[in-house]
Amino acid sequence: MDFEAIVSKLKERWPEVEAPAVEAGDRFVIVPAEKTLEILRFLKEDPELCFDNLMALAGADTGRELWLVYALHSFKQRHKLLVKAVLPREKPEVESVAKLWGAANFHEREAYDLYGIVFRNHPDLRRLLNPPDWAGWPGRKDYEYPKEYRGVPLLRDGQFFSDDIKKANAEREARDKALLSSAIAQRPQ
Amino acid sequence: MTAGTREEQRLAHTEEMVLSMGPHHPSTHGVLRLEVTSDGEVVASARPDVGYLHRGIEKIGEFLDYRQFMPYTDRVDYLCAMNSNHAYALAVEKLAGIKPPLRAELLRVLVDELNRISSHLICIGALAMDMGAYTPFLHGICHRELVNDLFEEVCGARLTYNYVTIGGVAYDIPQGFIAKCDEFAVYMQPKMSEFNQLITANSIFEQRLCHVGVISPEQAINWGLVGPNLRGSGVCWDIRKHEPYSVYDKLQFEVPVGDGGDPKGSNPRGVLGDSYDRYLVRVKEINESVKIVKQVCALLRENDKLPADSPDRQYQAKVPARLKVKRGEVYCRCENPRGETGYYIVSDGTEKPLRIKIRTGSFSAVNCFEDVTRGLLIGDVVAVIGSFDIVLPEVDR
Amino acid sequence: MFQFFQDVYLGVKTFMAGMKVTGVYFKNANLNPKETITTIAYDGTQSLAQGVRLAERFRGHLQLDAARCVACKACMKVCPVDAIWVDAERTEAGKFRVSRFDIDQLKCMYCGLCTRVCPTGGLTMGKVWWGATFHTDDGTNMHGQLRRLGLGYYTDEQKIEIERKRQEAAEAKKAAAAAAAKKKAEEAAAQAAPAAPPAAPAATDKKPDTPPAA
Amino acid sequence: MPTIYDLLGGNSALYTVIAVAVPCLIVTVVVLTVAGISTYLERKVAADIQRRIGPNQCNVGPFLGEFVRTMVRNGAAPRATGLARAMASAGKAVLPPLDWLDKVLGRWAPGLLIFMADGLKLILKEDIISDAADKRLFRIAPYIVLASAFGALAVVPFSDAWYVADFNIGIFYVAAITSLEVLGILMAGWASNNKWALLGGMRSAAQIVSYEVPVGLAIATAILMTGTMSMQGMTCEQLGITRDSTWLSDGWFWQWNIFHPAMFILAPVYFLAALAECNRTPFDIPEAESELVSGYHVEYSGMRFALFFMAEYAMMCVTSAIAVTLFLGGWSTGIAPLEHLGLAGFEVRAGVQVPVFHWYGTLLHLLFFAAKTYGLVLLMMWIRWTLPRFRVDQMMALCWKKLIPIGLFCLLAVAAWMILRMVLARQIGEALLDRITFWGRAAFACGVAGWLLWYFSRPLTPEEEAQREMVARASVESGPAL
Repeated sequence: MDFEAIVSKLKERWPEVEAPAVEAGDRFVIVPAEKTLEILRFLKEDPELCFDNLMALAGADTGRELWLVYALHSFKQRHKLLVKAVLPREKPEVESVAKLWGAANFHEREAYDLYGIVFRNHPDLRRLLNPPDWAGWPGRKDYEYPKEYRGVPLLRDGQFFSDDIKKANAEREARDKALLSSAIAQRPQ
Repeated sequence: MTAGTREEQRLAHTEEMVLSMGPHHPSTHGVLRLEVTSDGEVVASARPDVGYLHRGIEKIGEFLDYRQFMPYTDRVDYLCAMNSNHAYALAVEKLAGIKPPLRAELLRVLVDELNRISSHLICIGALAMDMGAYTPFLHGICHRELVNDLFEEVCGARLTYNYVTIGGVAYDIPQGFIAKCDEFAVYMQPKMSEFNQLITANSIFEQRLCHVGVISPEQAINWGLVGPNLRGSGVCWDIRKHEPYSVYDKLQFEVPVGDGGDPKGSNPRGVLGDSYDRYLVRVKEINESVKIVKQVCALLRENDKLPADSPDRQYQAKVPARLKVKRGEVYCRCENPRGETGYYIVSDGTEKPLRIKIRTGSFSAVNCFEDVTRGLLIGDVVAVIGSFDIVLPEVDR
Repeated sequence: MFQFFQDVYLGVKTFMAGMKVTGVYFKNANLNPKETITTIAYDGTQSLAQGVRLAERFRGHLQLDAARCVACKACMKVCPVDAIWVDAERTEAGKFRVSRFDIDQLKCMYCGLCTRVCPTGGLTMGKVWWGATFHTDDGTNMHGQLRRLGLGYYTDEQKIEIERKRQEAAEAKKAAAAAAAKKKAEEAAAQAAPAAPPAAPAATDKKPDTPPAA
Repeated sequence: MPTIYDLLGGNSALYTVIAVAVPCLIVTVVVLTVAGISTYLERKVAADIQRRIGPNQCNVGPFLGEFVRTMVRNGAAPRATGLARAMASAGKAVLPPLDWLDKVLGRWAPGLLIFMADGLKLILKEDIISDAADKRLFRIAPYIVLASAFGALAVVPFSDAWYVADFNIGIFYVAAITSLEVLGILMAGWASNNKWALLGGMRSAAQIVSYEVPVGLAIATAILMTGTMSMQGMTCEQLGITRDSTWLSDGWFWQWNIFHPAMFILAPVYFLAALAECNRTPFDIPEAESELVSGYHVEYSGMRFALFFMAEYAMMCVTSAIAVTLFLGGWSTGIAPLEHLGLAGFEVRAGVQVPVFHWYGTLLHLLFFAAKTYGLVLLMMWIRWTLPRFRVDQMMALCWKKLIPIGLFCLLAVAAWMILRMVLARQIGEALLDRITFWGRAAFACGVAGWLLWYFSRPLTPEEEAQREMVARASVESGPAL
């Protein structure tokens, strides 16, 4: 089935599903965050759609809100679909799909780890890539890098030579500017 | 159990022991750590613990423009950097609507397949080394060195190539490169037969891998396994074949699929989807890649005959230095040695992407690890790791 | 029973096959090493490794032909890891020359993007690839060093001198332009026609120390 | 002329001590050196099979030559002491042959002295014992392993006249003493207080104990074959020289045990079991690098680790020597004329006639024994760099379901053959039967040797030839690998 057919099939059950037009890239459908699980279950179990493969599950942060994107694919029907759920930045929660696709397990853990998206009824929702006692959600736009972790200093200014050089050069440039402007000022008439 | 006194029961009571396998263990292929809960030799559960190699490449990508992110895709999977470059370039081109010229596509496919050969050589050699046979690994390294020499000639690097660019490739191939590729293809096939004689046919090796880490097709699809791991379970799905993304639709090659348990097949004593099937799929894919290399060399010879100024003869499309792509998002995937590598890129219309998500083959393999290794022996855990061909930078990114 | 004999037979057969393969390599390694041995002798120094043949496009350490550098800073902008810092200054000829070109070997990842964007081909990746040293005292090797490829600076007096020269040249130009305009106006007046307005002075006064292509 | 026996005043305690201690010392030193050289050979074989160069730095020139040159330089110094001068002159004398040795070894065995460098390194290394370890057991374990390996050397017949001792139950003594090794390994595994080491020790216990059974079967069959338990007796039996044997008739290699069809099947069984007892691939399960990080000696460092290491190689030598004695005719050359050349006469020892040899015959026997033994050691290395490793259960299955049935079958077959032989001898006469078996064995032996030669020196198929050329061209054109 092509994209339009899938969208119409979804719309007749969930009218609030929308498929915005895009300037470039793939089309995608936006589903309400609270209905993610039932829509995805329908997508997986409906014989015509039959999305039996979860290719990827990505969280994203636009700075205003969080996205949760499911990239679905069907081995039987040979069609693909991008499903997007928009979540609020503070206290984002969504139903876990780990029981639909086993592949979702690690993807959801990663999304939780990087973006702090909480997945309800997830088998074990722990941080995946970062240490369990890591602070903050590194994927978000407003995340600033910690200065140290458990007393171990992390990447800081001046760790590399070129950082020092940048500072020195900036100072020297300012000096030159001042110097030359003064030179212009005291130019003999 | 016979009801004895409390003392007897206490003495008869055995405990499970927790082994921390990795991150510095000879055969966890990098820095994978497994929390193995074992009853003697039998593994009750092996929980993977990843993240030791997490460099935040996806986050770094949000601070660089599209052209600058290309070197980082080398580091995502260092065993097949060419394929990683290609996948990223495909995604960006799809988003920006760039059409690379024919010659660039041919060169990309050529280096892809060469890199697939070298990556698979490492995989099957490392699996043999985990099984205790060291010689196949070093023979594989010897063959891989020749591929590295070819890559060094074409792009100057031996591991992190950064050769494929957005809208083409960085350099045209040097003089006499096609002849060398042909020679390598001729060289590789007898070498593989020798390799099979040395290790693949060996009955100890076969016994070690048969009936170990069996994955049924349904499980494989459900766990999102991709590439050789999926095909080893009998699911015939190869993006090069079923969603041709470059000039692959012009090429003839088969998709090797695991045939465990088939008395006439290559794995008569195993079952469908065991480790030996996954291993065999890779061995066969090397031969398929050799075929593809030969065909691409022929196509490149034709391409050389074109006039120097014809659009198909160019190796790089016209791409503005500071690439601005339109607002939108794309999920583009491409067949890598470790299965499909998908790049999900969101663009907000500026020079820099809003989000880059890299979905890799090893990630899903590690995901299903705990369920696959339940009830195996410790030696089998090593076999399963090797047969999944896990590359940790791909998992942690 | 049949299974038993089949297993034994297969085991012996494949064992012999494998022994044949390794045995052939064992023989050849001793009889004609040149064909089989693929590694080179290595003695911890670069002396033996000099025999390594490198490809034409080999990407070694960065090297700069400072004479050809126009200080356009394209490499500095394209470098994904900010390993390059370029600094420019004006010469008497009014051209820009690179006064500082620093590469942080600790950051450089040999991707070669900078050499691709270099307009003059002055920045190349050379054949020098040896980075290891035995200086364990400071714990750094060649990759940990900062490589200075720049040319140094003018002194402040030289800078002021150059700046003054530029200013005067600009003044002279402006004066000449004004004179030319005046002359034209006079000619026009001489032709007893309504005087044309004098052309606006064309000279531009750029800020002295901002490099171009910024 | 007074012998050492008389000098020491007859059968004195001193004589006994010396008579026991000196050969033990000699044997120990020799075998330690051989073990050291084996470590070098292991690396060399691995490198050749894996298309590498292998050890090539630690040659005589840099390693000893520099030392001697320094001595010479010190002697040449203006205010050098007399001792320094003497050493310098000695060094001058040593230098030319050393340079020659360097040239020769550098060509034929580059990096030969690496085992010396290794020994030096391991001795100088810090000896680390983890806090949680059981210190006493941890310290004892390597010595037990080493002792079990060297104890077996007491009864190994190196040559017809050269051996430490010759018990009448020698072979049983060997079986008993070598199986002590498992004790040390278990101790090491347990005392390290490391889970990997513990697993390795347990695996090793199961492995060695169960592989004792095929070894015992093989030994029993050999005893049945030769009718004696003394190692010397077995060798003389396989030598087969009697008073009435002419210079061509007896002492050929097909009179060795292995060329009896049943024993020919049994020999590989014993060899596999021996591999398992020395924890060699494909049975290196106790120290499987890729599974248990390094098995039972994961916690050992420095000299203690070196002891385990040497014990492994000494064990290889011992098991090979026993295999040679049981199956390959011990020290016998296997060429009748040579035997009869060195034959001095016969004397009756413990009721049996044993041949006595001239000194050159003895020397020849020593050379042949060493050659056969080391050939087997090399075979072990060759196998190690070819085969993958068994799994634990498969290893057990191989022992109990394959090797032991085959061994039992061979034991019965040999027993049946003995009875049949007696019956036939009564029927057609001893001499004729002897001739028949003699020539039958000859045919069998030549057939086997011929087949092996054909299999391994078979001309390459054209495909293989093509790929050989390809290797040459590719390695030349693309330059040596970085």
